[in-house]
Amino acid sequence: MSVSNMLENWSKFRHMHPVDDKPHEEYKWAMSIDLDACSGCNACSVACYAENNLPVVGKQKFDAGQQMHWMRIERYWDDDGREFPDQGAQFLPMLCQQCEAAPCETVCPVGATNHTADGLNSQVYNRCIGSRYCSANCPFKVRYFNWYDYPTTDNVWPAEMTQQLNPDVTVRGKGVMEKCTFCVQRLERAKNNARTEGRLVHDGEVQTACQQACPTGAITFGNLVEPESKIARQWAHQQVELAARDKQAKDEQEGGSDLRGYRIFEELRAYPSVMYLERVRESAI
Amino acid sequence: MEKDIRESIEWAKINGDVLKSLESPRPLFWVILVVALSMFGVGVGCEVYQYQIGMGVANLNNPQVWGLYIATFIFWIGMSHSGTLLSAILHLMHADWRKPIYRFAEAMTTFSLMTAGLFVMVHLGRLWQFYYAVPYPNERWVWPNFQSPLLWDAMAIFTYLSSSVIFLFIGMIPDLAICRDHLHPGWRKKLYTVLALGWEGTDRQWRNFRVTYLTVACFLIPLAVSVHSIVASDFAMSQQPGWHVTSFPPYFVAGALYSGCAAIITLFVILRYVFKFEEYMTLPILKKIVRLTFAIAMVWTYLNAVEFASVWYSHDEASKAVLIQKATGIYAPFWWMMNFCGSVVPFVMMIKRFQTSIPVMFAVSLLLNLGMWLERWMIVSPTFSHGYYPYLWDNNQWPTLVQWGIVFGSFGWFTLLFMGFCKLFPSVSMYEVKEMVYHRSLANKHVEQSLTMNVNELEEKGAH
Amino acid sequence: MSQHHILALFNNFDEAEAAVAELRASTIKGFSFDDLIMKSPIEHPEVESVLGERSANVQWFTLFGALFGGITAFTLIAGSQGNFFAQLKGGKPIIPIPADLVLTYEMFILGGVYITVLGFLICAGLPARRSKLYSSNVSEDQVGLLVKVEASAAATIKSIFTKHQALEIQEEAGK
Amino acid sequence: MIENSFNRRDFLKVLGWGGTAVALSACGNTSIQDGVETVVSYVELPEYAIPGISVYFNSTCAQCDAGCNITGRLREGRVLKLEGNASSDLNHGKMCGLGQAGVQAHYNPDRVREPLLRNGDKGEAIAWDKALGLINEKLAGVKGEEIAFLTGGVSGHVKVLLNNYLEALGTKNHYSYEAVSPSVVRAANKKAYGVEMPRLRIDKAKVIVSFGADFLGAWVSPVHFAQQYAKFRKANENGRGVLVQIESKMTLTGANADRWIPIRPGTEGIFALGVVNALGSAGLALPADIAAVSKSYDAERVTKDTGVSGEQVTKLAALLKERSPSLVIAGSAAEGYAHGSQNAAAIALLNRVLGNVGKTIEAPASVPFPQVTVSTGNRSAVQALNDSMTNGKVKVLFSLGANPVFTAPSALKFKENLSKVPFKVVFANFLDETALEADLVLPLDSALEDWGTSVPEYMGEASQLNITQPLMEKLHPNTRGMGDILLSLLKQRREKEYKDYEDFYSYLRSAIVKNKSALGGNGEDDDTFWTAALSTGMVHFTSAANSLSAKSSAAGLVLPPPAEEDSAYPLHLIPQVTASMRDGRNANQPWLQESPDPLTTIVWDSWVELHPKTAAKLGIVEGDIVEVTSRSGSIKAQAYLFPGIHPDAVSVPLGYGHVALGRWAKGVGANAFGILDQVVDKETGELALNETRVKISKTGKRVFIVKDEGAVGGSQAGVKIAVRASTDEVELSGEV
Repeated sequence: MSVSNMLENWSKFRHMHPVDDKPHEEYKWAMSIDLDACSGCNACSVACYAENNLPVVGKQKFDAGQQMHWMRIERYWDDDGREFPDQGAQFLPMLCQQCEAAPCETVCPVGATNHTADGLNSQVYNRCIGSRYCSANCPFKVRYFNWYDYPTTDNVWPAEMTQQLNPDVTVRGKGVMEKCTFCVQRLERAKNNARTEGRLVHDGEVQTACQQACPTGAITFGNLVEPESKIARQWAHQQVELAARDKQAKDEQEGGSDLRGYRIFEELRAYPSVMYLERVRESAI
Repeated sequence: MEKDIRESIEWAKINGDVLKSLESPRPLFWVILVVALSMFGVGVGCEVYQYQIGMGVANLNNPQVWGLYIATFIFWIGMSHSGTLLSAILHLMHADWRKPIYRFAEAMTTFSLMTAGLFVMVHLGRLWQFYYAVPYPNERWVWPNFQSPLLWDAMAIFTYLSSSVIFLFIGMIPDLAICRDHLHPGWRKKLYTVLALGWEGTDRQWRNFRVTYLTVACFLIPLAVSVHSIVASDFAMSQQPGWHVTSFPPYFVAGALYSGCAAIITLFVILRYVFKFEEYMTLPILKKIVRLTFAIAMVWTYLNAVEFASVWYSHDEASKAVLIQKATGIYAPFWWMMNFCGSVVPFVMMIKRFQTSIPVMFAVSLLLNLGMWLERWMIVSPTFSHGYYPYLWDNNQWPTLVQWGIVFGSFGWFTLLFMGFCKLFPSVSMYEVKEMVYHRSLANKHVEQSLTMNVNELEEKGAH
Repeated sequence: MSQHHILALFNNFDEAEAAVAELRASTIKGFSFDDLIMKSPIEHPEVESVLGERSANVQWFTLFGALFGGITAFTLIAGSQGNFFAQLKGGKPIIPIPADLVLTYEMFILGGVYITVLGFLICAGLPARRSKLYSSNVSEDQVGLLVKVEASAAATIKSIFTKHQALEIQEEAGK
Repeated sequence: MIENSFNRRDFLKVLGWGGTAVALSACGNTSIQDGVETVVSYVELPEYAIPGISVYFNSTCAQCDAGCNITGRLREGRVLKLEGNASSDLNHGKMCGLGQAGVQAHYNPDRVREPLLRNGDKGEAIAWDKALGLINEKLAGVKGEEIAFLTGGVSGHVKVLLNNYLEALGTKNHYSYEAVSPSVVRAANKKAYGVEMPRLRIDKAKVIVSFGADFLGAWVSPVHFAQQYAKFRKANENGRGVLVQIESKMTLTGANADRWIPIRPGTEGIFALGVVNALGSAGLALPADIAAVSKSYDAERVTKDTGVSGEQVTKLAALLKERSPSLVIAGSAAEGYAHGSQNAAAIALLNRVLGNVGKTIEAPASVPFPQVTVSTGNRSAVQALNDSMTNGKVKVLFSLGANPVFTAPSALKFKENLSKVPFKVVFANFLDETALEADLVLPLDSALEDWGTSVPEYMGEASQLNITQPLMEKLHPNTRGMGDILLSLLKQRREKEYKDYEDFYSYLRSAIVKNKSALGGNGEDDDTFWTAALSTGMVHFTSAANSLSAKSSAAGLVLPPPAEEDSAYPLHLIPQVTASMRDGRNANQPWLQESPDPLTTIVWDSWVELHPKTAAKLGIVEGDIVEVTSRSGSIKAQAYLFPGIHPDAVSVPLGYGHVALGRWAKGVGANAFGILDQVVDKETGELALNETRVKISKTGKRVFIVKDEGAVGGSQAGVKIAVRASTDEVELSGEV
């Protein structure tokens, strides 16, 4: 603890709280999901199970609402009371939104969930004591708690199944909170490689598991700081800004924008890092 | 009008009556003790099972991450506020009728805080890492998150619990000296000798005692308010619809005082019956607590209505949906019962005849407590089942026997502590009853004198 | 000069106060009024009108304790946050003042209560060994007056006590 | 019940190590003290097992017949994850959930590990030599035509060896059986375009009209189609494509359609002709033969027969006329009827009328070696086999990659007939229902341990031969690859011919290297070519393009009127092929069981989809256990009210209801194959999957359906979560 530490590092740490005049420095990971391309096939969800050592909880625990899908595909119907959903269903892949002002972070009593320098909402499993306040405070309910000790639960990873577990990712024991990490193990590897070569991670060098699997390429992921990255261009084109909250309000006005980009619960001012693009349906038929 | 206390009670009788409560217990004591122990045992068993298998056995799930544990935690925290009300607030307001009944209320404060503290632990997914939440210097320089209302909670409870224990102890020192002086030799006498700290009742001791007692009382009042405000902040500072309401802190404090008063009535009746304290825990005092309880009940009812109204007028659809769901969803029976118990039942206390009716007030107090427990449950569970995210709405899970067992066990634990206290320490403050008797008789003397003077004056006037 | 300790027990405050008043008024050689200690079963502030102002300094401990608690808390919290030992939360300043004030407030009270009680123990001289001259009646219903006098004055004092209907007089020759 | 014993040591461990210990204890081979695992010294590193470094090998996905190219990620010599092979023409580095679950087929604890010989009710482990010797013994004295070989779709060099073996045995009885393959569509395509599987240019079409083809979910090559679909949806030079799906039960593709049209079951052909007629009325020139067939299908008749409003037909015709090229796809909804071939033919007419043939329907790349092309499975094979078995004409039966005991309709009494075969050999990874009936079960290597080649039925841009290579050491020492087994069996017969090949790998290598000039390796030396082939996981055939022939005539096309009401069995059963369960062979992979069905979000069970209107009529609410009874049998399952289904239809997913296949499959749901009526398509003889009529009755029991969606059932409750806009409201051009 020292005053010099404060003085030297203050400005550096300020960047973890980006405001307009102090944006992220090197990386700000962000995602966009094109709902018009998403077909709801669940490939991303299975990829997440494979990449992140998610336990298969079985029917009984699924029934109890204790499933552990970091990426869940939600299916919605229109509420317009038609006899048939003749414009199809709407699918929405829901994952941790990696909010810039994450409601979960401030409430954790032990600081197990924090903001990282590249804009991730990190979860430190070893630090977690399982108060579940973060989940209580998450508007999206995308945090998943280890209600049981899955590594020792029957038929979760029996016998040889343990060999499939990804050694880059911890297998969580009971009583800790977990959630989508944007495949932080992949990000770290890419960053390390880039650092070794004295450069920054370039666009498309790192993919999240869900993005990699997605057959329709509905998921775009990348570094928002780099203006030429696909994700940055998408965000810019859709006029969705990380630390702003007025996009939806503007869209709703008469003559507002006819762009598809939006973020869920923008009005709660959590500033999610995941942008969705509205699903489109042909008006001619 | 009947008097709060008979002024002519001999001081020695006070000592004798109260010290009698410390004598060897009757068989009934052991029966209740065994019952309480087995209740506690059930709770411990459930907790061991949950510790071993995981929180999942409590049937909590993704939106319903908190359950009866947190609800009961708030309930016990609320219970604790009565002691402070009686001993600190009424002390400052010179309401001396509190004197015969504040000691057990303060003990109740301490023990319900200890019970509440257990729930913090029971609730944790990784109980064995509980100390991570404690701000202790460690070699990695990792500190807890000082912004978390949960940490404030821990700190507030610690402060409140330790201050309450100190307050209880300080206030008991003169009584401990009495116990030391008047009990038969034995291990207890040795205990009291140590605990009495060599109290002799000298003027220097009394003088400092008075200042200290007053000062600590002054600290305890804002502390008690802050404790339940902070518990309310756990909810009000979060982003759940229905919780994010600024009226939560006063609402919680009122609820706390309310349930605390109800619990005092319950224990008042029990102690009066068990220890035959009819001379001290008199019906006029009961009447006063009942009136106080009624007043608080109305404050609570008002704040309850304020909560609904502020949700209603906020035009926040999500919060409104929570409210409607509370009144119409699957929690509706409990919600309506809570409103009935909390806002309708207290009107029984308006009826003069019932204000001093022990059985009626006992029943009412139990109903009020039930209502207040339901209130806490209705704050926690229905909100989770109707958050911002409709995809997870109504994903309800009925609490399992493990949850109920631990809640049940907490009552056993509280009973154990309270029974132990009543047998070890005087549950009526002897020295303060003496003070009360003394001051009342003094006052009476004054009144008599002035009355006599008045009569004389009248006679004189009449003579003219 | 040898000192005598005398304890007289009275039935009620009126008698004790009368004795005190007389002792105060009298000028007995070898007796200082400051050596008079009153022992009573209840707190009786009215007795101070005859005992005279005697100081109680607990409030200074309180002041110190409360300030110490509050300042320590804020320094510790803000220090650890400022040095990034407490992890950063997105959307919040490094040292969030309103949040930190809550714990400062709690520590303010905690410090206040603890140090006040410490002050009480120091000021009241507790814990202490019981003095030899003590009657368990004091904790029941009698008021005791304990004086320390030189042997020469003992008789005079005793006579005053007797005059005011002392129920019992204990005496001990001390150092 | 406390699930694991709680002793003092564990207690201390938990206290002392906390999460770390818990985390470590699950990381695989660390439980050395149990004596179960072996310690591997890293002084002598196994090949490619570099601690901490991931290595990647390319291979081919074996989870379905699409044959996607995959890349396996390995660490310390074990496969962790399957990813798409980025250099593939088929899946371009993408992967579906089913494919990714391939690792769970590999690591599955329920795999067969030893050759098992039937001994009463039990299987007895025997040595491979003995097992292969026994086959030889049993084949002695059996006539060639009394030997049958049942397979799923096989291709590549295993097919070559298999054919050689069959030839050596002197039999032609190769039954290639797939329970849910698009076989009627294949036949119809062959008739309409001259090829069974033309290349569908979804990406080039401006409008797609799909008659129940679930090309995004489970149809033919979904990962490939999904990528084309993504291009089709982008507002590129073609504009954003419009998808219209016509089917009786909403499939995943239907859920993604711009317009989903519920149609009375079986009337898809009528609707197609109605659209043709409407196109004619809209001014499109129709060939005379087509005009003759379609002229009576005016809007009124179409509405009456199909239940779709005439306005809808007109609108669709207008759209098709306006936006060209379009693409019309006939899928399972078209083919699953007794008149399935006619339906498919009528739908194919649309493509001809709209001029799509050659534009969005292209000739597939050809394969110059017919001996390696896929022997596409069909449903009539199992009927033929069953007939032979019934007549006692089969003395020895081999089975590979098919599970007819589970998938054949109960009317065939397949299991009963199977018992008439004196000696049954099943090559299997798992003890499925068919394997349980076998006399000899030979354990196969998993697809991640085996060598092999395959030719996908549906080619992407180029014609390719996929290579399957072991991604890791064998998990169980006593399993063998199918190629090796066939080679051993062939050596029993034709020792001289095969003695040079020590194992299947050497056979494969020499077979491929020998033909390197036709595989794009002209002029390269053998080793370079082979190494390159292995590292990319595929080789491309250099071959002439195929061509389409669109000369079919509409003459003679007769569509039956809509099915009549059947008061005893009022509802049409539409068995659905879900993307993860398919025909049920992968039901033992927990990731698939736990992935919610995209449309119902139900997990770990089967369900009965009912339109809310139908359900209301029957007094059924969600979660009621209902009995679905057909003329052939009945099953019980939970009812799920689903708006995306025609009120005349009920739908039950296939693939559930195993009575074997390991811990994750056994007892989960009900087997809908069992209640299918034995009705066949008149032209092809294929089982008509959608032709079963059923009735629904309540059993009085009710359960909470285990599903992912919340109690509000996919309503957004007025909150903006998944937002939908219509094309005239959004600006799509210029999107990144």
